[in-house]
Amino acid sequence: MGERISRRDFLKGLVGGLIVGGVIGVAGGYVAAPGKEKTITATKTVTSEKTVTKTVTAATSGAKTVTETTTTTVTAKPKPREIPSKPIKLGVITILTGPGAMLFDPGLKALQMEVEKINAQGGILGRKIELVVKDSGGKPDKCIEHYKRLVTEEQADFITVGATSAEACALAPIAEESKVLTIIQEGTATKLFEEVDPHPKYVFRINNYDALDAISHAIAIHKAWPKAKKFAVIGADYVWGHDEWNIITTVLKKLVPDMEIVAEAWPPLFAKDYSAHISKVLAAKPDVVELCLWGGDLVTCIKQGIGYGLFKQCKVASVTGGEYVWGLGTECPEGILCSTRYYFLYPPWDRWHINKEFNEEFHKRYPDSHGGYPGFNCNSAYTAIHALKLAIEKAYAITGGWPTTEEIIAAMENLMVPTPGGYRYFRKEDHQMLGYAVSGFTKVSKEFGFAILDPVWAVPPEEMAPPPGKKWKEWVESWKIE
Amino acid sequence: MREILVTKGLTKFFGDFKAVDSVDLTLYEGTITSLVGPNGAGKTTLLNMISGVIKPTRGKIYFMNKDITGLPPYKIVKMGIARGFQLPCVCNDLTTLDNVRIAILSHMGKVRRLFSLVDKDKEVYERAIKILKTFGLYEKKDLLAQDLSHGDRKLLDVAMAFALEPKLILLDEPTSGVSTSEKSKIMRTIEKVIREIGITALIVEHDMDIVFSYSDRIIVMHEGKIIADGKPDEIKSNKRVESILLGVE
Amino acid sequence: MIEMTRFILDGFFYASILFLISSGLTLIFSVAGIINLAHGALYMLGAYIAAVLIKSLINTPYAILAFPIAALIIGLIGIIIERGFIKWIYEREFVYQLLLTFGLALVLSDITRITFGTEPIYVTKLYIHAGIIDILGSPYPVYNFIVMAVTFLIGGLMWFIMYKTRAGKIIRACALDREMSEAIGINTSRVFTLTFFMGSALAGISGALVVPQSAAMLGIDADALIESFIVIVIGGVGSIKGAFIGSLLIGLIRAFGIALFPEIELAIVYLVMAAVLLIRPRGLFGKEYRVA
Amino acid sequence: MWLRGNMLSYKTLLIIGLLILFAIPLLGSSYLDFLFSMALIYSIWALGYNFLLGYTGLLSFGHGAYFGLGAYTVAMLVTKYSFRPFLPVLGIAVLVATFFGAIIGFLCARHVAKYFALLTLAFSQLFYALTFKLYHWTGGSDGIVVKSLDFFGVEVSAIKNPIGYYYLTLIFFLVSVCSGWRIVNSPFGKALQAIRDNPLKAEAIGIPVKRYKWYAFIISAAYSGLAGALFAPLLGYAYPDLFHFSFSGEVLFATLLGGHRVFFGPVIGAIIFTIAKSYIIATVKYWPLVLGSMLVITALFFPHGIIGTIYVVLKRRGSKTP
Repeated sequence: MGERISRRDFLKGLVGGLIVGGVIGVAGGYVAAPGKEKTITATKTVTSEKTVTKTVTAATSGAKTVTETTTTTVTAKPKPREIPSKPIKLGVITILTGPGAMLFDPGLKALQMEVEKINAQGGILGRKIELVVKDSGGKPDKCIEHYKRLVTEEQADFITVGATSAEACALAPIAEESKVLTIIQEGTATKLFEEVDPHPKYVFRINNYDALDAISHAIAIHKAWPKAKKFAVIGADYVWGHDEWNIITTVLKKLVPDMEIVAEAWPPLFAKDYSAHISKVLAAKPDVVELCLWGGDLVTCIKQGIGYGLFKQCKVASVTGGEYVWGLGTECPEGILCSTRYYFLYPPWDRWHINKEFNEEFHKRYPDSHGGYPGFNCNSAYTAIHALKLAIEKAYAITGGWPTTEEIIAAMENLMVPTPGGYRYFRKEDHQMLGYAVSGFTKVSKEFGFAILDPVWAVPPEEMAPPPGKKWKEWVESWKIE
Repeated sequence: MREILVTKGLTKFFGDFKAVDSVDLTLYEGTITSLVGPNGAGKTTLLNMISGVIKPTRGKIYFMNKDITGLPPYKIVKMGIARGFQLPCVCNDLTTLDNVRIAILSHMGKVRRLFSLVDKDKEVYERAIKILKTFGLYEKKDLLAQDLSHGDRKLLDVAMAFALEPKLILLDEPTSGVSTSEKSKIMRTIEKVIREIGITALIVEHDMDIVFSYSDRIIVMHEGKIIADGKPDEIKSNKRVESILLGVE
Repeated sequence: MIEMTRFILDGFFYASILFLISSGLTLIFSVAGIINLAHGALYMLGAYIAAVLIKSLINTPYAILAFPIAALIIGLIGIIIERGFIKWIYEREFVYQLLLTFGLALVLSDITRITFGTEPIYVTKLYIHAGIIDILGSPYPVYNFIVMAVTFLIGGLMWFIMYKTRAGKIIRACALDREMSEAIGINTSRVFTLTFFMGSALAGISGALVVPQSAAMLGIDADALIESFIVIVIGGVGSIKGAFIGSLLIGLIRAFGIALFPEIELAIVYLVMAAVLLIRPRGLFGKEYRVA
Repeated sequence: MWLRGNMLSYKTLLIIGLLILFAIPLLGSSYLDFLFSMALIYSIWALGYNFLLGYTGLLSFGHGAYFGLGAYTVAMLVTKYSFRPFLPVLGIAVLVATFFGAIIGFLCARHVAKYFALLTLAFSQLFYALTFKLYHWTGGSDGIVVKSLDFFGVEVSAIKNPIGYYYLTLIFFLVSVCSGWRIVNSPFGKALQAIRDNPLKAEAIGIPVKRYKWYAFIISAAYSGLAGALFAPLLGYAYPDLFHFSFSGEVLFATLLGGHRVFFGPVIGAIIFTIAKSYIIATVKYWPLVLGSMLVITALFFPHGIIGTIYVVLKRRGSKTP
């Protein structure tokens, strides 16, 4: 009996709650936000810029106008803001669990290494850097959760992200909204700056994105085997694999009008057996077989390729190759054309001391990390932290005080950064960093105990990067080749 | 008397074991018939076939001149055959009240209702209370079925069958596993109810004294066949039956 | 012609891997009635252990010992799992068994990550040194044959144990009817432990056998689990024979699928599964069970 | 029954809970808004899931499928076909989820316990593979962005306006809880419980067991779809992992954590789970280890779940003092 009464009341309560909810929902949701904005603009005059931009991140709509007012007041203010004493909090979201971890673990190591070095030299403008590392496990929901937590709860000043394409694309809009300088190292979906976030303000990306990899690789293939006509692919059966192959073939068609695709095999991601695929590809007797695979998949495929005489029967190229073939040790077949975003031996150590020092220190610290030498994610980690340092110092030189996020961004656009992989710069229009892509033929090296790229040559950005605002396809189509 | 249930050559094989062997059985309206026989005589199997729990290998079942052979149990129930089980078969995590109520709701065809609260349904509640009172379970109506005594669980099982207001009710040893003192009590309750509503009943029972006390007619099964069928005193005087029943008891 | 033979060979090869992975799962299910979600993790752990052992023994003839050792270790872990955790919840609703093994899977795979690092471990040497022979004028790795042979050996051994030995009879008795076999004085709890040992050892050995021709890396656990699920759903849950036929079916269909319509490889196993389920809801060799 | 004597506290608890939920945004942290929106969505999902697990006794290990379908339908409609009105989009999403739930439910409902679990798992993985495969259309592993929706002329975007979206979620949450409460206490709900406890008896009192299992499956698929449909705009993203069985495992855990035999078990369990998970992942290095151990501990020592245990305790006390 009594129970029934309580139930009725419970329902009443909920129905009541419903109505209230509706009211508050609309009111709280769509009316409160502007109210917040007012309070902030009020407090602005008294509080320092930093806190303002921070509170703004908590605010929702209307925040934009606020930051604008703040920046204007900054330029108006004659006396520069003094440098805060507390350390810089750099949020790091990366992947440390699951199959993706092998890519990002070395990157994190490199980042910690560089941060320690910078801190040892007194940090950035005397401010030490403090890393707050979060593991997203490659899942967009966790990634976003971490990001929001870093921005609001843990008050991170800047955030750098090593992520999957999905995470990067999911994150970008939120990053723009929360107005925190976000440097995406990895997360190289072509669509990030082509569709998802075409006019980035707070988001920067370091690594060459997929289209760049593919275009540079295609050019390399053509340079390596100008006479090759019949092409085949073994590619991981997901967006990345298909996209890369699509771009490569588009470019090759441009360069070799009478090229033909003789076979395609699409093993799923993380497949353990490629024998059937290799058999199929071999059956088509191609000149060049492209392996659109990465990590363990690539190694496994090459290994099984040896068993199937793949490398005796045709030329083989791999769009990512570079550092993964290390996994094969001295068993690696020679003469595979591998491309990569950064190669630890390029620019040559004797001609580029940054690369030399970076490699030697990394090797000293982490001899048993992936091959013992830094990969492209290590380079991007180095680049991220040093680009930030340079930008802050540059902005400081101009304003004479601790710069706001907007000022740092301004300084970062078109910023030229000396990285282990040579000079790289952020393109102003789309915040994409551009640098050399490296290609070369595998050659087993007793000294390193695995196959290195030798000879190795670089494809300059001008050759592989579509001009800002232009989609890669239009650009490639527009090539004039006589 | 009109015949309510007729089976023709009803047979069930389990593998090559004949559980029930071409049984021709006819039940008449308003009578209480007892089905007796040693273990493995095929009594329960027969009940299972009539109530549709298992499908006969051969033979036909007619209920009020309609062929119900091989219909799924819930359809047979809708036609008016309810049954109680040998081991008390109730919904353990529901209260006694709810157990009866769900049976009533199902009988009234209300189970499809998605958003009406059971507790708000006065009519069902009254009916349930009435049934619970007749079976002396009213005091225990808010206990979970799993907390009831064995005897009460058997009663609840039977009560749920009655809640379906069947024309024919099949009871499988309603007093098994119950102390002798309770036995007669339970049986008396059941008989009382049956007589009141005047429905037909087929009851499987071991305890002959009880059987003789209430039955209008007794059917004796042995090794899947009906070996005797008649009024209690006829059966009493039947030597063969005696030997068989004694042989096992 | 050459292609044909190769595709068939590839099919058999993949089938044998599938069988190795799925047989352990289905064995445990058929006897102890547990869906062991940690099976994939055990497989991965086995791969890692084998990889490390082979790497360290690669230049000695003892490298071959890596396989039985890995199997043994994983088998022991299986015993620990059964004795330590699952034993307590046989009687409980099976949702808890699922939750438990799910948790154990998470724990095991994370332990793997913590102990062996995020870096994949490759043992290319063994695969290459096993040699390459010539079939109809095109090279083929000997290692694949080794794997197939071992699979047949193991399959045969399982058949022998199950149908020719006393232990097998007892195990099958338990699989058929737990109460009954307890009634006739079989120590079922020991049988279950034995089963878990065998099932886990199978997971271990399959992981170990896969390593030389692929790699020990994080994430292979989930895939292995799913694949074996599909195999046993097709073959009929809890039937070793079913697992065998199921893997063969998938292996071959996949091989030809890759050859003929590469685009649907990813989906092909699921399509096979759907087809089988529509025709035979209980899988090819699934046992009868009461629905209500 | 057990409520006697605790009735008052029961009522107050409910009201306090409601007040807390309404007050969350006043804390002014967009992280908390996000987290609790997520929690409420999980809560809706667990609620729907429990129609199967708790009330029908069917364990699905593939409920990510319907969640994902809801999410992807929204993503597709909004981004691919730029169809933005909030309620219609939501409606369609739920319909799609329900539709597939009906098909798969029909195929699975004739199976019991473990076979049922295996099949649902396999089917959800099928969806996973398909989303991966049809990347031209679904965006594959790169997932698909969800642009902002339109609620009677007002822009609905969890990214631009977390607070507004939180209250929107809250409303749907309350609606789900109300309807859910009614369903489990309706004749239909009782019938499901009868099936759970004793299918044989249920059939014997005239309930078509298989069909009702199917109905239950469809209903829970619908709720899951709603949850998914709310999830996509919250994240501004939909991605294939939603279909993966490990994601389905999360709702199972959330449900059991709260206790699947109690109506409010899954509801509160999901909220606790979401917050705990977020905290653990953010602060613990070996979070899969910790999460896994949590599962193991729950399975071994808390068969009733948190809320369930509390209820049991209350019940004992209640029965001591009638």
